[in-house]
Amino acid sequence: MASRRVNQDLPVIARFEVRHRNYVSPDGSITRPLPASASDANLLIALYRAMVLLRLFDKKAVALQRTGRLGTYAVSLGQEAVSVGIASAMREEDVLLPSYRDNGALLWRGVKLEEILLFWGGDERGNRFSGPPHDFPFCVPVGSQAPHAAGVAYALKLRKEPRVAVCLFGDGATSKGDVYEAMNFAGVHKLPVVFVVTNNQWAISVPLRLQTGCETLAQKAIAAGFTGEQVDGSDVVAMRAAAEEAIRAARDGKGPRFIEAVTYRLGDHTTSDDAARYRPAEEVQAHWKKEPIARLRAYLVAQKMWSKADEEQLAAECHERVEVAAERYLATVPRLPETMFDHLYAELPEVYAAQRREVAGGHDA
Amino acid sequence: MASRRVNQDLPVIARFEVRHRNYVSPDGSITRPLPASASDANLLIALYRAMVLLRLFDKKAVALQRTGRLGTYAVSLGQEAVSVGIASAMREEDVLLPSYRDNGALLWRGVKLEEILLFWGGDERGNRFSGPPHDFPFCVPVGSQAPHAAGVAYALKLRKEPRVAVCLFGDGATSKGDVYEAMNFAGVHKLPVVFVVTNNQWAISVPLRLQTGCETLAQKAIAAGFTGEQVDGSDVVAMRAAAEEAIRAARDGKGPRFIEAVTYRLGDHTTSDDAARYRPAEEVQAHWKKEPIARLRAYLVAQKMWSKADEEQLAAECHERVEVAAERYLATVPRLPETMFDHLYAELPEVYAAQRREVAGGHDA
Amino acid sequence: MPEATLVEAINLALARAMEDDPDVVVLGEDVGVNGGVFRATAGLQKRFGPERVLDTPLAELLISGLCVGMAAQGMKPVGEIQFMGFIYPCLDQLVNHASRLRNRTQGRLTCPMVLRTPHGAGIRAPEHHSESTEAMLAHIPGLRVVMPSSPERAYGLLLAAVRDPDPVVFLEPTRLYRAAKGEVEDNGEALPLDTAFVLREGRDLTLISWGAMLKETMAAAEALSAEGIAAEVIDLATLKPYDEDTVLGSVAKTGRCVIVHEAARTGGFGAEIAATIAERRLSSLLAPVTRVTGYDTVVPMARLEQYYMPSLGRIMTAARRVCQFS
Amino acid sequence: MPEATLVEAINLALARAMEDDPDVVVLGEDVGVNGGVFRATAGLQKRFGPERVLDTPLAELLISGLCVGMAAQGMKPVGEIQFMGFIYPCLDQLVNHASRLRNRTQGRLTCPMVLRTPHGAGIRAPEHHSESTEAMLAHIPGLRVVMPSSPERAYGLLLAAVRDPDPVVFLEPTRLYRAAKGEVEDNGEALPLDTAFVLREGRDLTLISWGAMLKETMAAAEALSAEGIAAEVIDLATLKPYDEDTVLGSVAKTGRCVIVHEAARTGGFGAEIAATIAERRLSSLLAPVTRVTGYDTVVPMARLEQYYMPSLGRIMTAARRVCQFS
Ligand SMILES: Cc1ncc(C[n+]2csc(CCOP(=O)(O)OP(=O)(O)O)c2C)c(N)n1
Ligand SMILES: Cc1ncc(C[n+]2csc(CCOP(=O)(O)OP(=O)(O)O)c2C)c(N)n1
Ligand SMILES: [Mg+2]
Ligand SMILES: [Mg+2]
Repeated sequence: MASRRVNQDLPVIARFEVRHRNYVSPDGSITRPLPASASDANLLIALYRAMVLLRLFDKKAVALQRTGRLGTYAVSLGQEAVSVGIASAMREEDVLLPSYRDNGALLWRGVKLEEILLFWGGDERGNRFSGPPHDFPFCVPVGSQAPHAAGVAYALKLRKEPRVAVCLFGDGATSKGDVYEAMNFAGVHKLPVVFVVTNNQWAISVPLRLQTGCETLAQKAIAAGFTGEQVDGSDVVAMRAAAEEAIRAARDGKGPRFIEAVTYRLGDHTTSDDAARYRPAEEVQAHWKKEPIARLRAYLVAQKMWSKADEEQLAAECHERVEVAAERYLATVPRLPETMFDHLYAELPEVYAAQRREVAGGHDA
Repeated sequence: MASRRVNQDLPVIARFEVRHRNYVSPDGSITRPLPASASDANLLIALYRAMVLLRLFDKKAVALQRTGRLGTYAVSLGQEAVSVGIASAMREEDVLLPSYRDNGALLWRGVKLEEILLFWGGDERGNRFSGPPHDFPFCVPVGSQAPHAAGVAYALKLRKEPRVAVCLFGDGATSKGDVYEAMNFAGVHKLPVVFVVTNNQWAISVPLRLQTGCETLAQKAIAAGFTGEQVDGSDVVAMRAAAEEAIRAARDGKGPRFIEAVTYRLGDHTTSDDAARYRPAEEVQAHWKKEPIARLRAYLVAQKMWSKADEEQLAAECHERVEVAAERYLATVPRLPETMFDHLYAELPEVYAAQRREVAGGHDA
Repeated sequence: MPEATLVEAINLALARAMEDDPDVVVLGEDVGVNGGVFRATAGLQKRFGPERVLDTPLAELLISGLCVGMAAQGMKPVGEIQFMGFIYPCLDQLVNHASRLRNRTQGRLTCPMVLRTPHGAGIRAPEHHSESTEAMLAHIPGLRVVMPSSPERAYGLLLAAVRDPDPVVFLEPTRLYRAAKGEVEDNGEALPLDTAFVLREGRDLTLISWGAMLKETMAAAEALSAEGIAAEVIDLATLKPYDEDTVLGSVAKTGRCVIVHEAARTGGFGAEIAATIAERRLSSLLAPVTRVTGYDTVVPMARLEQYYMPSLGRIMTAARRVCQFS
Repeated sequence: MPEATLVEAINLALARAMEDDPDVVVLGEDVGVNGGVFRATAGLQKRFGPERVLDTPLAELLISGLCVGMAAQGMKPVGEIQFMGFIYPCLDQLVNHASRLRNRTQGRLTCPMVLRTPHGAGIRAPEHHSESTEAMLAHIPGLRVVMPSSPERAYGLLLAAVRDPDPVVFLEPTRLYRAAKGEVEDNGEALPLDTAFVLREGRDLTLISWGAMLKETMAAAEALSAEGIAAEVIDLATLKPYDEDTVLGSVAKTGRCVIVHEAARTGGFGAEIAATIAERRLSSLLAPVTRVTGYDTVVPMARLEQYYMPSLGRIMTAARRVCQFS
């Protein structure tokens, strides 16, 4: 166990600890008494379905990218339990601030598959999505959404609305001052916000040990004056329970929480990346044994909540949804070029109107 | 005692603690066995002299400012023990990265009084000082020197030089991402750097409780993966001992350390500030009882290391030094205006040379 | 009408905006009990409470990022950056988020925030307290950049900035905070955010400036008139978007133009104006468009800063040269 | 001479600089084992070790601040920012420290660092990956800003940047990383950091550009020559300081000038050049100096980015108009 002790003779004035949460082990067996939410079979099945859909969707997106019909894309392979588990514990009126890899959360919250494709296909309309209208779009500049989450939470608190901001980012993001500043502020005002780090061990090619000297990422919350917990991020039951608890505490005015979800990125960083260049196949192989979908399936099957037939039906359903979404995406007519000026300001200042006209006039240029 | 425990049933995977260091109590009595350095009477007297000089110098600087002969100035009143104690534990070849209020450290390291006046008098030549040539100048953008300290320490480590970077900043600075990013990096590479926060309870008018929700600032180091210690920053014996230990550890390759020096800013933030606007006189009064100079004097007198005569002689000496420095400062002829282009680049590009000529030609403009 | 200094006018506008709209919040370092290091927010916390007038931790990136988050949820945050030299940590939030939130979500989320900061040198302040890098901001699409030069305009433009549905950086000429006095009626009336102010009409020469440099520019116009030169003086006031029509109209009339700004010359916003005039009114020009600016060096500290800033003498020299050109 | 792409030329220059000088270190995100997301640092870690080729945590402010600290102690750090859209957190360090460390310490401490970053749109990358905000940087006194447009110039200019005793921001045209190929001799020879390159001589019209837009600009010159117009093409290459003499000399000869850049028009660096020409060569001008630029809006994502960037067609239209002007 990690611990730092020096000057044993000086009096201790503060103590901190980090706890770890896991319920379902990689083989589907139970490691400790299950949380209340796990007794809801419908919920478990919904979580399972969401993860399966996400994985299939990712596959399709990569296929589209490989055939030149989609831009750079980031899959969730291996870490589906994190964003699905977190989103499942949110209410519609809560506010999601996702990172670029949090498709799972967006889908759970009602964003359409084709909208996500539109975004990664290079069309801003993908951000004007069917999810909750107050949710934030994917954030690409790593960690820069964390201060927004603090601002959202401050607004919610000021207006005395019982809503919670939920901010997701990666292990790499924990190195950004943005995240630290936001968490520190949330700590000052006991804001209704939950920060979640998807610790998938890698930031592109940079391994966690070069990202920080910390034993856990959960302990980063200590510097912000609140509680951090480490969760088995490949155990969706644990993710759901941790999220539920943290979001409830935040909603009840108990202040912010930090969740470190320890998982693994089984795929390349994005379609532009080749992870084989920097990490050994054995490491990836080893982590395949812990991945969240097989794990939950093993549990569900053991509990007789899920059958082979269910699986086949789900696969067919997901396939259908994904194919339909891809078709809709591919059929979406590009915006007119001059619309690049739309929504720049509430009203385009006259001084830029000529530029808009130039674009409009030069469609064939 | 601060502590954060939730989910008592989950296993603990990491524990941390913060310790506190103090030897000499406000009345000069001893609270615990003294460190080795305190047996060196010459050292204690040197520390005392440095603090007295600093206080007198500050007074003179404020007088100069009030009479329009100096710019904005930040006194160290009440917190002299921090920068003096820290600097006293450094070697000449170590690298100091001070904040704008760390006059005490600069003076200890050989910067001349008149050079400090020159800087606050608005003349860049004050930064080309007689202290160690590798030391950094005062840093005004709060916290922005911390990444430099990490960079310096990385260079020292890479070159295998047994030198240490020492970076000073205020409690306000701990809210800046700059400081966090730098500390996190130092933690990754176990760099030879010591970060010191002078926690004087206030960042201009912002009290510590609005700066952070943390119980201690020392715990900020936990997020960077190394040890933080809280020190009574008005006890110069404790400051010196903590600094010695931390610098030695850093020099010995044991990685970075973080010192929280808890003290109090008895004066206004700067000569532009009026602290009476935002904090009660009683609070200030209460802290006068703990201030570092009276405290060390009480100890020295009790130990018969210091007499009234010594005190009088020191006062006269300091007065003389300060007056001479002020005269030298006031006698310094301003730079020629066109020198504003000197040292902009190693060699001024021809394209800007005309501007320099314009300034040179328009001295009376 | 009561007299107010520029900083008092700012204070009036903030109070009025907060009074009118409960969504307006003020945040920054020392804006609360202390009322801001320049007293721009004096009294606001007492009046509107510590939740709406919030002392933030010392973190500029945070201040700007909080504004984006609050604004996206429909509040109207007014952040303060204590000096322009500390605005750079906000640039990521300004460029990558505030200025494009509306565009990248196609109107779904918007960012009605204001970031105020003192601008410019001339108050003998320490290092890094004398910045005038408005040109960096004026290059960012989706942002508005505004700089008043009198108490009335400070009042009206700040009200407009707060009410504007898009992000505005509001630069306040430090040198004028107390030096500029004028009648300000606290009538809640905003000024337009895309219209330059013609402070003085003239047919011989157009002088264009903004912020504190208007002081020397107006003095130059006065002195020129004694020499028989009638200078038109334009206070650009809004740099992004800026009022091309007024600028081009004036130059079409006078054929001669001097632009005055405190920022370093290279890449200063004067370049944009000069380039536009040269592009759109070349045939009207009777003399080269001339820039009188701060120099391409670091703003020196107090002892030399007066030599850095455009002086009345430098403006006069340029104006005479432009007028004599043929 | 061997052929190299632009990104290979960068790699050669880095290796050469590290070979020549043990004080040169390379740092950034993914620059180590991975060799950089564009492979600019491929093989360097293997060759020079993980201490001199350092994968930093994901923190751009940190990267720039580390460079300042290292440089002040006499090292020659070369930091990489993965895309220009992520350079904004570095601005505080660039403006407040790197660019003025020498000046504010009157030569006692210096800052010989390089910050490299891919520049510009056109590779169908995600949001925030298409920035071209070089004008912000070129406004900062004490900094150098350099942008090559061919493999040879990338090699020679990067070597010069690393050897230069002052901070240099080195912008690499992403669109040309692999598209631009040319002969590069790895001879360790640096190019000057204040000299523009005349890529093509002509007497009818001066075309000025930098970085990736040189591609369309050269194509335009070619096409114009078929129409009987001899265009001189200048690759500015160093934006700060820039080579006024070559620019002014060319315009004095041709009397007509079109400036092409990818960045948004307002406050783009083209404004500075146009303003300078208008100020210093007004009487040589036979037509308005015209800018062909990106638009004053957020660079759109992949589906529309081609309409944002100056096209050959837009350059031709502007060039013809300028040539026909009288
Ligand atoms: C501020 C910033 N710097 C660099 C990048 C380029 N980049 C994109 S993703 C990434 C790694 C992110 O790692 P992590 O935070 O662990 O998230 P993950 O990709 O593993 O989900 C980098 C460096 C970026 N998007 N934003
Ligand atoms: C980045 C930055 N923001 C704001 C300021 C203005 N300012 C100067 S000192 C100060 C308070 C600093 O407080 P602290 O860090 O506690 O140091 P202290 O003054 O108490 O020594 C502020 C806000 C600054 N210098 N730098
Ligand atoms: Mg990761
Ligand atoms: Mg303080």
